Amino acid sequence: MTVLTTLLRPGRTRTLAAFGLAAVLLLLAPLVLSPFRLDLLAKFLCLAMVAVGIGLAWGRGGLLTLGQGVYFGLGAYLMAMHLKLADAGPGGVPDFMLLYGTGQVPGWWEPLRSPVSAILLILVVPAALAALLGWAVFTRRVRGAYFAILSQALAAAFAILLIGQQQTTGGTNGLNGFRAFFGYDLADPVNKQMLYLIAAAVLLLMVAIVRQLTVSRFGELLVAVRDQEDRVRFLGYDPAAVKVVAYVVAAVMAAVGGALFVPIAGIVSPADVGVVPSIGFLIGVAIGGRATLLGPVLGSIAVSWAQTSISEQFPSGWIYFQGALFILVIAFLPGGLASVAGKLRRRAPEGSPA
Amino acid sequence: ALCVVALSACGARVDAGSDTSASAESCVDTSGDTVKIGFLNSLSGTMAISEQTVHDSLELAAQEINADGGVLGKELEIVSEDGQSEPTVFAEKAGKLITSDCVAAVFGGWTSASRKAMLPVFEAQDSLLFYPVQYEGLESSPNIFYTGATTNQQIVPALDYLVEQGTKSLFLVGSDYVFPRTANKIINAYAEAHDIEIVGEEYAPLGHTDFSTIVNKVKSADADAVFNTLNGDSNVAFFKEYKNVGMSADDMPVVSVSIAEEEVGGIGIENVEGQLTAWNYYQTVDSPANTAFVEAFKAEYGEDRPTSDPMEAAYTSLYLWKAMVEKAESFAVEDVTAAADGVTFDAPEGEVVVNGDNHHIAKTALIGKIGADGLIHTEWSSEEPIEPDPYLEGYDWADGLS
Amino acid sequence: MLELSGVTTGYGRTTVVHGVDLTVPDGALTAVLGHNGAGKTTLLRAVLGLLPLRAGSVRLADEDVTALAPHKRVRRGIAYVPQGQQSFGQLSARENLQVVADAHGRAGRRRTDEALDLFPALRDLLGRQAGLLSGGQRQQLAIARALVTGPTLLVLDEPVEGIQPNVVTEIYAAISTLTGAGSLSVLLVEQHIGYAVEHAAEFAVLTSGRVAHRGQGGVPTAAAAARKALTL
Amino acid sequence: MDIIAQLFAGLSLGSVLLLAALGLSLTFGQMGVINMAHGEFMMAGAYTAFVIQGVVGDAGVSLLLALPLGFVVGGLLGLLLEATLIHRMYRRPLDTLLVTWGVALVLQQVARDVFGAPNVDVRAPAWLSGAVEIGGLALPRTRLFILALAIVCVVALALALRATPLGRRIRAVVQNRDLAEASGISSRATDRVTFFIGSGLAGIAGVTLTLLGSVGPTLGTNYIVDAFLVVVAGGIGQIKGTVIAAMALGLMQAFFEYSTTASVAKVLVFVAIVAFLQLRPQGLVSVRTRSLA
Amino acid sequence: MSEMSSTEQQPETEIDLAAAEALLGTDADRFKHDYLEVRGLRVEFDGFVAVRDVDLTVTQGDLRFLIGPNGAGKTTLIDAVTGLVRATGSVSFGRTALLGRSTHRIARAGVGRTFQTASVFEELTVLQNLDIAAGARRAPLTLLRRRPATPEAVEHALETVGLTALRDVPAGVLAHGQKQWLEIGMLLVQDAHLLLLDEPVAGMTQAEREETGQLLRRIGSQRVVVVVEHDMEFLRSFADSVTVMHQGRVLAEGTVNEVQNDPAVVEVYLGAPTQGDLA
Ligand SMILES: Nc1ncnc2c1ncn2[C@@H]1O[C@H](COP(=O)(O)OP(=O)(O)OP(=O)(O)O)[C@@H](O)[C@H]1O
Ligand SMILES: Nc1ncnc2c1ncn2[C@@H]1O[C@H](COP(=O)(O)OP(=O)(O)OP(=O)(O)O)[C@@H](O)[C@H]1O
Ligand SMILES: NC(N)=O
Ligand SMILES: [Mg+2]
Ligand SMILES: [Mg+2]
Repeated sequence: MTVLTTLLRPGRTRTLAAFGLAAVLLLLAPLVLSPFRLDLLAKFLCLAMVAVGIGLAWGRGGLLTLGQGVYFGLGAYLMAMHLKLADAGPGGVPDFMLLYGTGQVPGWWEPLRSPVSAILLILVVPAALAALLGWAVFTRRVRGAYFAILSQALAAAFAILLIGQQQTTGGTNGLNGFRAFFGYDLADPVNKQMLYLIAAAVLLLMVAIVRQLTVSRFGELLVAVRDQEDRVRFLGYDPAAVKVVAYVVAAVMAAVGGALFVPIAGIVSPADVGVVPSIGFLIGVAIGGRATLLGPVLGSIAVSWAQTSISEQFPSGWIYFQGALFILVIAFLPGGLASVAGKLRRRAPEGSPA
Repeated sequence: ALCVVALSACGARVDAGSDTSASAESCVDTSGDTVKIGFLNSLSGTMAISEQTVHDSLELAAQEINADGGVLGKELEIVSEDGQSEPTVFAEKAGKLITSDCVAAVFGGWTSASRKAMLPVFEAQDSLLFYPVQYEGLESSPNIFYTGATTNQQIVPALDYLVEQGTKSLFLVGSDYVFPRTANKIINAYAEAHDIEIVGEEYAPLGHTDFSTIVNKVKSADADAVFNTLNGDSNVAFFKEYKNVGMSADDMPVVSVSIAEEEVGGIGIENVEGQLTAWNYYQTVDSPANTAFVEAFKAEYGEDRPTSDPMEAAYTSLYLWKAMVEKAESFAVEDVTAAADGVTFDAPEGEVVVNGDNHHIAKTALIGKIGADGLIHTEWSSEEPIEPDPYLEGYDWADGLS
Repeated sequence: MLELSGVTTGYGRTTVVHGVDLTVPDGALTAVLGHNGAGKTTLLRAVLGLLPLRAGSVRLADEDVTALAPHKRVRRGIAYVPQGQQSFGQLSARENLQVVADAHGRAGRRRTDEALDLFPALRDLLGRQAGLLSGGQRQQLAIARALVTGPTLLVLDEPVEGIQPNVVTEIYAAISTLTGAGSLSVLLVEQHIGYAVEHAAEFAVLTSGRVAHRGQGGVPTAAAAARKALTL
Repeated sequence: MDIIAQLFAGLSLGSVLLLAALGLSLTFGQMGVINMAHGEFMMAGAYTAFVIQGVVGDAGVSLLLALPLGFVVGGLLGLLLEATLIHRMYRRPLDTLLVTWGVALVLQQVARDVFGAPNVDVRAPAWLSGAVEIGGLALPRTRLFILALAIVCVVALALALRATPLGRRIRAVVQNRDLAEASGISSRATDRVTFFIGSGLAGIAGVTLTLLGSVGPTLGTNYIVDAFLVVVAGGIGQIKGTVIAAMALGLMQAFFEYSTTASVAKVLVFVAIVAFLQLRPQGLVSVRTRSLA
Repeated sequence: MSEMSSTEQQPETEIDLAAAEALLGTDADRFKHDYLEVRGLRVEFDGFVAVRDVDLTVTQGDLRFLIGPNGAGKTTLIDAVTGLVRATGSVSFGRTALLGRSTHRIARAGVGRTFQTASVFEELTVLQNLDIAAGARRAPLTLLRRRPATPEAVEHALETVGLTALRDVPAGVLAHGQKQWLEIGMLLVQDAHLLLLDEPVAGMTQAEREETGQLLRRIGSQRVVVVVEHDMEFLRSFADSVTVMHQGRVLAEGTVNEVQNDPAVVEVYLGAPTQGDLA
C-alpha cells in the first residue's frame, strides 16, 4: 500500500513514466532504423552518457567542466588499446606500432591485454584521475571560472599529449580499424545491434543513478555547495569531498561513454577529446536543461542528430545553426527546453493531472 | 536485466574464432540511367581551406564527364558529405555514403588521419575510395586508389635534387603528426646512406603560431637547406619569422612538400619567393591537357583561383575511375579493381598509369621554385613518370623502415 | 519632495508591495515601520527604481520618475543607503567615496570632508579595502557615501544597523540638523520605533505590503500607536 | 648567446600573449564575462588590417591606421555583443562562456564566408622588416614593435583603471551593480564602455598578429585558451598579475620548447600552471575578501 | 515540492519556545561541562593586528554578550574560533582544541555560528536547509538515500523558529529576519553546543527581538552561547554577562550593570547615557 502511494506521488509517476517511455523507445529503435542509422543512434547514446554526467556535475553541482573530453578520451583510448591488442592476438603488436613505432608494445599497454583488467582500468583510471585532480583543485578552493578554464586547459593539454606520442597513441590518426569486441566480430550487423542495446541499457542505468543521486540528500547537499560553499563548511561538511564525488561520477560516466563509443564508431582520435568536443558536450546539456534529469540526454541526442542531418544538407549551415543554438538557448532560455515544458505545464489549469 | 533480455532476444553470438568477415552486400544501384558517387571533403573546420579546393575540382571533373555522356552512359549523381576536419566524422560519413547512399565510389580525404579513419570502413564494406593527396606511404589497401604522390615520387626525388645541388646538411621542420614524422624517418634513412648530416629535427603542433624558438634553432644550426613538412597555418608563421630574422632562400633554401599555389597567397609572396617545393604538378606545367584544365577551372571558379597538385590529383582520380569502369564495363568493386592495372589518363600533369598491385599511380616528380607572380615554376623534373613504391622496396637504404 | 501613489511591486510571480501611498514633504522625515518581511526594503528599492513598478507612480520634486533608471533618479537628488552594509568591496574606502564624489567636482570633495567629520573613525581606514572593513565600519562608509552626493532626499534602509551606539546618536543628530535646516528630506525605514516616531513628520506601518497604519510623528501618543499597529 | 635569444623569444611570445590577454583582464577579470569570442575579435582586428591594406596600399601607413581602426572594430563588435546578449547575463557568468562560444563559431563562419576559407596575407611595412643586430643577436623588428606596443597598452590601461574616474566607475559597477546604480553611476553605460575597451584591445592584438602569422578565420582560436590561462594565473582582475603571468608563460614556453619540443612544451606549461594554482589558487596577485562577511 | 500560490503574502512567523524544549531538553546533562576557553588569541592581517591578547571563558548557562565599537574585533574573534581566519594563541571547547583545525572539523566538534549578513542556501527549501544542517554527522552512505521522512529534530526546529508553514519555500525568498531565524534553527539541528551569533536580531522589530531573546536564553541554559550585538536594550534584557572589546583587546567584562557604568565603555562605545536609548 505504501509502496503504491509513494510510487504514485506526482513527481515520481512522471519520472517513472518518462523513464519507461524512453526505455521502450530505445528498445524499439532496432526494429525501425537501418543499420547505419542505428549505429549513429548508438554513437549518440554514448555521447549522451557524457551529458548525463555533466548534468550532475554542472547542472546540480555548478561545476562547469570544460574538460570532459579528457575522461571520454581516457575511456575511449583504454578501450581502443585493448581492442588493438586483442586484434593483434596474444603477444602480438598492433599494426600502427609496426609502422610508426619501435615495433614493440610499450610496457604501459600491457595491462590492457586482459579483457577484465581493461574494463577495470576503464573505470578506475578516469575515476582516479578525476579524484586526484578534483581533490587538488577543490580543496584549494579553485572554483567557478577558474575551474572552467583550468579544465579546458586540461583538455587542450591532453589532446596535445596524444598527438605528440604518435608511436604509442597513434598521434592525430588516433586508433582505429578494430576487428572484434571481446571476441565478437564488429563487422557482423547482429553484433552492432548488440552494441546498441548495451549502450542503451548503460545509458538508462546512468540516468537511474543520477536520479537517485539528485533526489537523495547528497543531491541537496550538492546544490547547497553550489550556492554557498563556504556556508556548508560551517555545518561540518567538507564541500571539496562533495564536489569530488560529483566530479568523479561525471568522469566515470564520460569514460564509459568513451569506451562504448570506440567499438561503435570504430575510431577514436585526438579530435574527439580536445577543447572543441569538450565544449560540444555541453550544448546538448544546456539545450535539454542542465538541471533536469532527462534534459541532458534528450538534448544531447537531439543535438547530435541535428549535427548529422543538418551538416548533410548544408555544411556551413551546421556551424551557424550550432552557434545560434548556443546563443539563443543559453541567453534566452537558461533552463533549457525542459523549462519551456515546465512553463507550459504551469500555465495549464491547477490540479490537472500531469 | 534489460541487457540480458535484449541479448537473449537477439541471441546471435559470434564465436571469437569464426572469421565471418561479413562484408555487407553492396547496395549500389546501377539499374537506372544515373549512378551515384560520393565526395567526402572537409567543407568546415580547419582543413576546409585546402579541401574545398579539392571538392571544387572534383565537381569540375564530374561536370565535364556528365557533359561528355557520363560513365558507361550513366550520368553521375553526386552525393556530397562534409568531413568536418575530423577523422571520426570521416569514418561516419564514409559509412553513410556506402551503406545509406549506396555510392559506387567515394572521392576525398586529405589528412592521413582522415584516410586512416576511412580505410577500415572501406575494407569492411568492400567499397572504393580515391584519395588525392601526397602522403607518407607505407600503405596500400585493395579498396583505396592513391592518386597523390607516395614518398618515392615526392620526398625521395626532392632529396635527390638536393644531393645534386651539393647539399651536405639538412634541418627538418614539420608539423607533429603522421605524415611529417614518417617523412622525416625516411629522410633520415636517406641521409645516412647519402652522407647528409641532419642537423636538427623539430616538430610543432598543428596550428602552432609562434616559431621564434624553432627559427632560432634553424638559424643557428646553419644547414645547407631546410626540409619543411609543416602543414597549414604554421607555414605562414614559419616563413614570416624566417624572413624577420633576416634569412632568405639564398642563405638557406627551404624545400616544402605541403605548400601549393593556393597557400602562397596566404603566406605572402614576399615571404616565400625563391623557396622550393616538391610536387607532381604545378599550374605552370606546359601541356595541352593542363591548359584545358586550368582554363576550365578558372572559367568555373574565377580568374583568381589557382590550380594545385591535390586539386589536379583529385580531378585525375575521377577520370581514372571512369576509365577503370569503362575498361571493366562494370561498376562492381571487384571488376573495377581487376581492371585497374595499366589504366592510363592524359592528366594535366602528364600521362599517369595505374599500378594494379599497389593501387598507386606512376607520376613525374617536379621540383619548383616559387616565383614573384605567386605561381610555382618547375626547376627540375624527373622527366619520366616514377613507378609508385609505397614501401620503398626498391631502395636499399630504406630496408629498416617497415 | 517624494510622492508615492499606488506603488505595487514584487519579485517573480510574487507581489510584495500592494498599492502603497506615501509622501515625504520637503525638509521632513517620513518613517516606515514594519515586521520582518513586511516589504519595507522592497518598497525602497521601488522608490530607487531598482525594482520595476507593477502599478502606481513615483514622483520626485513634482517630476514623474517612474520610468527613470536608478542612476538618473540619483542624479536628481536621491541618495540611498541600502540595507546590509553594502560597499564596493574591492575598492578602497577612499575610492568608495571618490567614485560618487567624481560626479560632483569640487562640491563632492568638500562634502567628502564633511561626511568624514561625521565619522572620524573612517579617516584612519581610508586606505583599506572596503570589503575587509568590519560590518559597522562598512555601514558608516555607506552613510558617508550617500552624504557625498549632497542629496535633497535621503532614503535610508535601517541605516544604523550594526553601528555602535555612540555613533548612532551622532548620525541621528546630524540627520536632525540637516532636516531641521530644511535642506534635506528623509525617507527612513527603521526598527527602532523611538527615534523614527519622535522625529518623523509622519510615519506609516507596513503589514504584508500594505499600509496598515498612518500616524503623526512627534506627538506623545505616536510611539504607542505605532507599537499597537505593529503587534496587530 | 642562445639563452639570450630564447629570453627574447620568451618575452616576445609573452608580449603577444599579453596583448591577447589584456582585453580579457578587463572583460573577464573585471566584468566576469568569459568571452570566448575574444579570439574572434582579434581575428576581426586582423582582417581590418587586411582590408585597410587593400585600400591604402602602403604597408606602413596601413599598419598605423589599422591599429586605431582595429581597436574600433573590435570595440564595436564587443559593444554589439554586450548590448544584445551579455547585458542580460551578468548574474550568470559561467553561461557567458557558452553564449560567446556560439558567437565565436558564428563569427568564424562569417569570416569564412566573407573573406574565403584560405588565409590572406598582410604585408609588414618595410621599416619593420628584418632584424636589429645586437652583438650577433638578431632581434626581429616586428617583435620589438609588438613588445613596445604591449608596454604602451598596459601602461595606458593601468593608468585608466587606477587613476581615472572611469576606472573607479568600472570597478564599482563590477562589484555591485545595484549599489552603483543607486550611487548615481549608470551601470549600462559603464558596462558598455568597459566592454568596448576590452574588446578593442583584442582588435589591436589582432592587428599585431598579422605581423607574425597567418590571417584566417581561426586566428583567434589559437590564442584563446592561453589568454585565459594568463588571466587566471595572474589573478583575475589584476593587471600586474596579467603582465607577470604573460611573460612567465612566454618564457616557460620558449625555454621548454628549446629543450624539448613545442608540443611537450605546451603540455609542460599547462602542468606548471595547474601546479602553480595549487600554491596560489587565486592567481599571482589576488584580492583578499572576508568571505561571508 | 509544493509551490507558493502566486500572490499570497507569506504567513507571519513566530518563535515557539515549547518546541525548543523538545530539541534541547533531551540531553541536558550530557554537556554540562562544556565551556569555551580562549587564551592569548591574536589575529593579524598583513601587519594590522585585529585581535590581540584576548582571554575569554564562557560556560554553559551563561548567556554571554560581546560588544564593542565597530572594528573592535568581535567578528574577527568568531572567525578565529571557527577557523575562518588564521590565529595564534589557544582556543578550546571542552577538551577539544580548535585552533589550526579546518572549518568543517571545528563544526563537527560542535561549534556553530551565524553570520553578520544572513547566509542560507537560497535555492533549497527551508526544510532542506535544516535537513542539511542536521546531517553533517550522518554516515556517507545514508547521504545517497532520499530523505525518508522529516527527521524529528528538523520538525522541532521548524516549530521552534516558527517556519513550519514556510517549510517548502525556497529560503532565498525569506525576509532578512526570517533568514536569521532559519540560521538559528540550523544551529539547533546541527546540534551545536557552542553557538556564536553575530548580530542575530539585526533588522527585527521590538517584538521579534523579544521572542528571539527568549529563545536564546532558553538555548543558553544548556549550551554555550556568545552573542555579538549593538542593541543595548536587547542586551540589558537578556545578557547574563558582557565582554567589551576595544581595538582588538578585552576592555571590560562583567555583568550588564558593571560594564554599563564602566567609564571606559561609556567613553568608547555607549556615549552620553541620556541619548543612548533609541528604542
Ligand atoms: N529577491 C527576492 N525574490 C523573491 N522574494 C523576495 C526577494 N526579496 C524579498 N522577497 C520577499 O519579499 C518580502 C518582503 O521582503 P523585504 O526584504 O522587503 O522585507 P523587509 O520589510 O525589508 O524585511 P526586513 O525587516 O527583514 O528587512 C519577503 O516575504 C521576502 O521573502
Ligand atoms: N581580512 C581582513 N583583512 C584586513 N583587515 C581586516 C580583515 N578582517 C577584519 N579586518 C579589520 O579588523 C578589524 C576588526 O574587524 P571586525 O569585523 O572583527 O570588527 P567587529 O568588532 O566585528 O565590528 P562591527 O561591530 O562593525 O561588526 C577592523 O578594523 C577590520 O577592518
Ligand atoms: N597526407 C597528408 N599530407 O597528410
Ligand atoms: Mg529590509
Ligand atoms: Mg562584526
